[in-house]
Amino acid sequence: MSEQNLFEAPAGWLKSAVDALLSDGVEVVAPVGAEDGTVDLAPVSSSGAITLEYLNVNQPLKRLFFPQTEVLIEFERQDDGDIDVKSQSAPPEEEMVVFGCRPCDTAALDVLDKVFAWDYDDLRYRERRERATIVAFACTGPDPQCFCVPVGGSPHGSQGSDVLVFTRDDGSALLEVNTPKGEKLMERLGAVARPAQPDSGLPDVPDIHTGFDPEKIKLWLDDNFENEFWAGASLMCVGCGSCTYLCPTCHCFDIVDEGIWNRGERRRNWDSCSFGQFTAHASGHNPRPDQAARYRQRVMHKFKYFPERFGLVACVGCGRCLRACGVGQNLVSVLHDIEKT
Amino acid sequence: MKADGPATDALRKEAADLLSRGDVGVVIGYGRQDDADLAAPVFARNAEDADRLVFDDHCLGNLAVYLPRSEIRAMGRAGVVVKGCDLMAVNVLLRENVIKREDVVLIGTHCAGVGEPQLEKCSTCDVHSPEGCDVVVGEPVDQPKVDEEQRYKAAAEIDAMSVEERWDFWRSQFDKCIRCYACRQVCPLCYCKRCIVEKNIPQWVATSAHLRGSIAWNVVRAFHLTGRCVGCGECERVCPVGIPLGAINQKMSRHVGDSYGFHSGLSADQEAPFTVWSPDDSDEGIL
Amino acid sequence: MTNGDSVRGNTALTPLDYRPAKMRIESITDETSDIKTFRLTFCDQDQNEQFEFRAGQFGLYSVFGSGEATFCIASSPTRRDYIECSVKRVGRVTNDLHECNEGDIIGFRGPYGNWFPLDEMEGKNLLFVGGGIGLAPLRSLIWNCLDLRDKFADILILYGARTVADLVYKEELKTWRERDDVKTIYTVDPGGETPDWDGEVGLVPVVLEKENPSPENTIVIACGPPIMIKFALFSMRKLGFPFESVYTTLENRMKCGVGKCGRCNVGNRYVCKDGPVFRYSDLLLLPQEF
Amino acid sequence: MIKLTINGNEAEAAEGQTILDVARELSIEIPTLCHHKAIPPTGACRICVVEITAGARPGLVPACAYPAQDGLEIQTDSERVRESRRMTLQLLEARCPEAKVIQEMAAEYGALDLPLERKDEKCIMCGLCVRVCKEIIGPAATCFAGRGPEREISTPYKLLSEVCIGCGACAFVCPTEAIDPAEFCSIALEKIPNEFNCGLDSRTPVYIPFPQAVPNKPVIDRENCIHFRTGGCGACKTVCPADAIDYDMEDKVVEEEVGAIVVATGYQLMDPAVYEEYGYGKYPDVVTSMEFERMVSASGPTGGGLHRPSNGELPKTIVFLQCIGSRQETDGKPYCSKICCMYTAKHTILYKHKVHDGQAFVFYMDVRSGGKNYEDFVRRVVKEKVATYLRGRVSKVFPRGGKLMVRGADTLGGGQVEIAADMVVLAPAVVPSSGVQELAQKLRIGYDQHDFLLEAHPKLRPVETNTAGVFLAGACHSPMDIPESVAQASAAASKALGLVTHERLTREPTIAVVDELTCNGCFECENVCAYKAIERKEILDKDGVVTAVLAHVNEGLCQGCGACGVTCRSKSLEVEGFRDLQLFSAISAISR
Amino acid sequence: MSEEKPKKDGQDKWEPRIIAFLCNWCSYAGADLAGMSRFGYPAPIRVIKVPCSGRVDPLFVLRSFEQGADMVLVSGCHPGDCHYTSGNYHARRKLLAFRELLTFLGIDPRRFKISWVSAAEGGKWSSLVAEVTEEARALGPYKEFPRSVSEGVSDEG
Ligand SMILES: Cc1cc2nc3c(=O)[nH]c(=O)nc-3n(C[C@H](O)[C@H](O)[C@H](O)COP(=O)(O)OP(=O)(O)OC[C@H]3O[C@@H](n4cnc5c(N)ncnc54)[C@H](O)[C@@H]3O)c2cc1C
Ligand SMILES: Cc1cc2nc3c(=O)[nH]c(=O)nc-3n(C[C@H](O)[C@H](O)[C@H](O)COP(=O)(O)OP(=O)(O)OC[C@H]3O[C@@H](n4cnc5c(N)ncnc54)[C@H](O)[C@@H]3O)c2cc1C
Ligand code: SF4
Ligand code: SF4
Ligand code: SF4
Ligand code: SF4
Ligand code: SF4
Ligand code: SF4
Repeated sequence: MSEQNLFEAPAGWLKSAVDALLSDGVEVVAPVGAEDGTVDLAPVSSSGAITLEYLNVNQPLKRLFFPQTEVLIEFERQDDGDIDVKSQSAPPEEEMVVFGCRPCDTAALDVLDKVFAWDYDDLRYRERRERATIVAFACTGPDPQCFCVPVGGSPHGSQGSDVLVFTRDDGSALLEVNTPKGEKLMERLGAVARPAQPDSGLPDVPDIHTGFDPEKIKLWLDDNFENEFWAGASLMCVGCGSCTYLCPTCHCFDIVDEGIWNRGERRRNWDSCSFGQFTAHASGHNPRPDQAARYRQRVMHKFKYFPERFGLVACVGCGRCLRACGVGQNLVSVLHDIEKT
Repeated sequence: MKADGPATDALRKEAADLLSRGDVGVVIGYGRQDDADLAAPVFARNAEDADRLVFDDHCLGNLAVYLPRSEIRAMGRAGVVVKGCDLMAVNVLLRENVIKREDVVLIGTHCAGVGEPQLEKCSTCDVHSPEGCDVVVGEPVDQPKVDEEQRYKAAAEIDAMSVEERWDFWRSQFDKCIRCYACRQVCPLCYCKRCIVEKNIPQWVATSAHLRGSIAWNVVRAFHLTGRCVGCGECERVCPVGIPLGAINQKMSRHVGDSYGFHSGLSADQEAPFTVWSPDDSDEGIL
Repeated sequence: MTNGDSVRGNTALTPLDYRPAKMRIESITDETSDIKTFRLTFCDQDQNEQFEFRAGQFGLYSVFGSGEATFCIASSPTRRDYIECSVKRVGRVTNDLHECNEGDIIGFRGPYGNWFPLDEMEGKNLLFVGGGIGLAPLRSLIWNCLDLRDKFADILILYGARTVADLVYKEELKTWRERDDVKTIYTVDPGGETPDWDGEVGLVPVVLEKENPSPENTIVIACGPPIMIKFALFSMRKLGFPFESVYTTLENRMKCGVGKCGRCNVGNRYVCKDGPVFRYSDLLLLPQEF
Repeated sequence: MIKLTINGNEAEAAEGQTILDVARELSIEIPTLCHHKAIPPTGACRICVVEITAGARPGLVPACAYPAQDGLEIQTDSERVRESRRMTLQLLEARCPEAKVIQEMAAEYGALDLPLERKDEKCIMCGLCVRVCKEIIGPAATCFAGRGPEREISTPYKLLSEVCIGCGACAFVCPTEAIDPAEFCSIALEKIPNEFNCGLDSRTPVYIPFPQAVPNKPVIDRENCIHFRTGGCGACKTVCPADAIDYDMEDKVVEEEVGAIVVATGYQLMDPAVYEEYGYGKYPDVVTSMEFERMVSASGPTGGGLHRPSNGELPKTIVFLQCIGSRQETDGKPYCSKICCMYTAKHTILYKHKVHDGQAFVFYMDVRSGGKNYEDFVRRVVKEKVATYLRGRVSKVFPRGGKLMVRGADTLGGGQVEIAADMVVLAPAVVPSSGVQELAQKLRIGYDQHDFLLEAHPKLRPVETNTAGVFLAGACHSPMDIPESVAQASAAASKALGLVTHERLTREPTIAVVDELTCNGCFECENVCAYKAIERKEILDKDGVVTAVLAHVNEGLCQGCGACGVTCRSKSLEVEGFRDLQLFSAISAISR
Repeated sequence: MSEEKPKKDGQDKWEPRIIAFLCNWCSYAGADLAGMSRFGYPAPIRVIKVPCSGRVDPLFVLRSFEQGADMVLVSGCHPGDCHYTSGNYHARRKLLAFRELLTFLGIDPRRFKISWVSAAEGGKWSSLVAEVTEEARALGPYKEFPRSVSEGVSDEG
């Protein structure tokens, strides 16, 4: 990587950048507002659709690389009884630039990268990752549900992003380039941003008020697989998939076939460890028979199993699960409770 | 910290009494969590726990959803805090043999409406004071006259569109669905041991979160609640992608209301409209 | 933990795009009323020649349009011209597989997972304890060992099922019995016998204790319904077998087979990658979630 | 024990028995008039006199009042006795020429036609009525009034009685039918029409429903019973020697578990009054075939006598009208009632038996006489000129000069005909018994648009219904005559027996099955099953504790319609042969 | 779209796929009668026999659209005539409510027909089929509805 990793962009830089990329035939994904006030990442065809008014995008970044449903293979039965099997077509050649995700979501890509490349390299995931350049926007105003710091992140964390953007109040921005991909992008955007003075200071990192110690929590988890605590902590959980589906690191999936009489496709769909049928066997036996076991799995997986296996906590503190849970289950309170015991 | 609602003290006392007398093994009520807008459920197992209970306008959830759960049943008789609207769900659970009346103690709350701003359903609520509970706490609330039309407003707005417009509208809505089934899990009436979407012989509903699967899912959910939905609005409230599920429920409630004079949840011994028939049912639209 | 850690599985299939190889059903054998054994060959001759696996590994078999399901490879790695799997009819895929005819084409991904520690077993006495369809993974290993018979000391096969009708691989049971280099004990649960049943009557653990095999220099490989395994292990403890020399397999539900779909884990171990073969002493250290 | 002889027969009597009691036990007939077993005897009318020939002072004594004594020898029919009775009867006959019993007795004893001045009365002044009212019923509504020849039975001051409860006991005990409480009771007393006789006569509130009733025992009609209406009376209880009347008995709902049900609720006739042109209900001489049937029946209200209801005269000309409401698409029943042609032919014959010189006409549309020997029967009626058959419809029946004019078309003879008839008999359409819809719904069996019950298959399963175990017999299925009803009944009975005598049921394999792993026990399916085939099954754990109550399909009842499975949200119920997977496959295959 | 491809047998006219669920006792018999009486009815109708209209799960309608139907018809016995006494009454409630729901969601109600045809109404059946087929032709292929498999590309959510 070259020395120069900080760039300065004037107000309106985003519009110019997006327009430039679009005219180059690059697919641009950026935050777009919906009628109900939520903001989500979506492909845009002009810079006009982009909004900057959001704490974080509603749905996690993961779905760009690990979509909620995707075709794995297609098959068709031939008249002679043979079956024609095709792999999923590769993603488009053209590049994709993603603007606007937050540092917590990009940090989550580390978790996904680990899983999808573990031993067997998930081809489609890798292809999608490779074609994407990620331009994250540093957090300016985290809310009380955000807790990236205790899990090793920061509102200014650059983990997982190719470029990290610090937007100033006047609309101008500092762009921090973190990867060769980011460099390439900056080259391409040449006119939009100029190299910044090394001393053009970054804004202050906003405070995150929530704190806990994942190490301590892991120590407790190590000894407390069997504990009354889980039954109590999970009582209110109704076992939906909101928290897992919105979680940027959750990656469980299901594989199903769909089709008509002679043709069909095999799909990969998001799945959730919260669901009662997730691990159920044909005999009726279920290794995780109740919500307590399932909720325990969620916490254990993030704060014990994953760190043991891959060396990092599988939670980036985005706070989505806290916000999304319809019944008020609060991961942080649960962690605090664990810490206290 | 928000101020406790006026019913809170009475509620705590009743719950503590029930628990200390051993009348119930658990009282399911609302508690407060930091500054959250939502009062999360509290499962009080003893008299001290009862002090965690509150009742105020943050008590959005419908706690009837917990009654069928085996974990709760295992605790013995369950006391449950119900607003008038929640009680309607309890009635359906009773009718459908999911719970037995003697296994629950209904702690009703007079409720002037919840939510900030107040939930839409509360503005058309005609059960501010629950009837048929074992205990009722709080100050009785005036029951304003309810405008029937207002109750079905969300559905009426969509009904006013053309078929094509409706299709566009719903397609864009269902496209958002991530199939998290929060709408199902939070619905007190979606208590199936195995939901139809989990049945794979045959696969009734494609589990994929594509438009086809999500249409099927939302159609199934709405249809399975037709004639049963009590309009508690929980599904719409929890949908993480903001699909206006309430409008669909309203539409179907209105249909069974207009066609069969049926309004779900009014009592535990109504016969569900899809289990009975009349020779006089309309033949309109049949060739 | 297990040998699976030291010797990685056949990773020839990376990178992974979930596309199965096509296999043709060569023959179908009815084992019991709800179990059939399928003999399969790759449609692509090259794959037939290249394909290698080890006893204990599994694959994901698919009926196109119906889905994928996990079965162990029930044939021996020493028989290179086909693979076999035995399938119990329980759900969507297994139903549809049972509906298939000879000549039909199905999909296969694999082999996945770890295998039985053949090296460790060399020179030792082998005790196979099987119940019901649990004989399927054992069968692969049994034939494997029989084909390399001189490498092992005494071999004892103890196999039980609920009733005579529930015994699988009936022809092979006979073949094994007729061999004089293997000892076999077959048993059915009390009440499950027929008039001409000449085997034992009694639950596997009971018969095991009665037989009282010596733990000396012996490796036990046990597969079967969880409840049988549980009691068989009790008996083994009684008989003095160290848990380090007992192996079994787990069958947690899985979708991908390659450690991504997230449902087969037992603690931080993945049945699809760290298993399905587990040393019993290792299993005891894991959360009991299987 | 008292020993005595009656007419030479030795008899034993208990203390307190009268000679009459003993004689009746021996089946020795002694006529009585003023005696009623419920009322202490007085021996007033002296009809029951018998002669004591030995054992006491010889002479005539009233048998009803004279106690049985040891050693008595009695003659009940000696010349002396007959003479005495004759004299008594002569007087009574002269006084009460209207009383039928007296007339008959007088005839028997040769006491008729004596040159005595006759009064126009029925009452023999026995006073039974007065006594029953006072001594048994209680109100004492009646009394003797006047003296000597003026003496009569009346109410005090001859006013309408306020105390009379209208029980009719007086009329009941009166030997000569001389008293009618309706004449003096202040309560308006209505005759209770005898349903069995189509209301052509009346009956008492306690009555045997019809001659062949099974069991042949009386019933009390609570609605009309005085006891149930006023709490008084109790006459029947007092008089019943078997003490069988128990007013505290309640109607009971009897629940029986049965393996089969045969429905044989039959038919009724449509009310012909809806066709004003025939004048039924307006002119008394227009009757239905059923009424006619009762009139000519020996056990009927007229004892078999055929009279014009309007004036009691013999109907010399009678017209039978067929197809009243049958085979009428527009304002009647479109079907043929099937039995009318044959019973009308029978009626014409019966008519001819009663009125030898009478003339019978039959207006018909077609004569439908399919059936063994049926055509011969009708041929005979026509050939032997029992009746004149006119093909055509009657447009109007109207009175003229004491006759009923029947105007109709004779389509074969051509032209209008008009017959001056004394009586007109209508053959109304046969319709199912009322209430059959309710019954069918209860039994979950089908019925057609006319409410006739539906068989499972017209050719192959004619007496079975779609509900297993329910069978049909007789006219509830469709109009049919007795032989056909009996044939069906036999078939139904053997089907039913076939069902209940087997250890195992055979059934169609296409029935619903429940997946107990997923059934929620909501029992929405139970409600929709038209056959009540869904049962509640308790699932027990190994300690016998009920852990769940789940749906279970009664394989014998399920008909495989599939309504339950559609209603079941969790898809825990499927019909074999029409499983969801099968239908999905069909949809998929057919959509290519 | 596959629907618009010329049919294999050389006809190049697009024909709608109409899936009809007929109850065994009335409508199927009626259709049978139509056949026997040589009333004849247009070919695009594809019949699935069910015991009773009450057996038709409303979700079959959706399934049929998913599998490629351009129109779905459910036909049963006239009210009062049900072989199972009340199956058609149940069907009437459920199917009409279902149509109400589909309509509300913008799923074209003209593509979902319900009819009563008795065993005797061979004539009614054939004219009804002619009528709805004509309507289905006029409506054209049901492109809007997401099918289980579309030609080539899959519809990703
Ligand atoms: C390593 C391994 C080896 C196995 N070997 C064999 C074998 O040799 N022979 C054999 O007959 N079976 C074997 N199984 C079990 C087999 O995978 C399941 O029975 C099969 O996947 C069911 O698929 P289905 O589509 O028919 O069932 P589905 O229709 O998908 O499901 C029916 C029921 O089975 C449950 N189920 C789904 N997948 C599994 C699963 N993987 N394990 C347990 N329950 C499941 C579901 O929760 C559901 O309740 C093995 C499983 C594992 C993990
Ligand atoms: C005027 C006339 C003359 C006839 N003459 C002849 C003749 O000569 N020869 C001949 O073969 N046929 C004759 N018939 C026809 C004959 O009456 C019928 O064929 C026969 O009565 C049919 O018998 P059934 O047992 O089916 O019905 P029914 O005789 O009608 O008996 C039905 C019984 O069911 C009872 N019932 C009805 N509803 C219920 C209920 N809900 N619960 C319990 N009980 C109920 C009724 O009270 C009745 O007792 C004549 C008919 C008429 C009208
Ligand atoms: S924690 Fe909340 S969001 Fe997550 S599964 Fe439970 S109820 Fe659903
Ligand atoms: S567990 Fe919750 S806070 Fe952590 S990354 Fe997932 S959604 Fe965000
Ligand atoms: S809650 Fe919303 S997103 Fe989740 S399944 Fe229901 S409708 Fe879809
Ligand atoms: S959607 Fe239907 S099947 Fe699923 S849980 Fe709700 S009611 Fe049950
Ligand atoms: S409707 Fe379904 S879930 Fe309910 S009782 Fe019947 S079978 Fe069980
Ligand atoms: S299929 Fe279901 S509804 Fe129909 S008869 Fe059988 S149990 Fe009853």
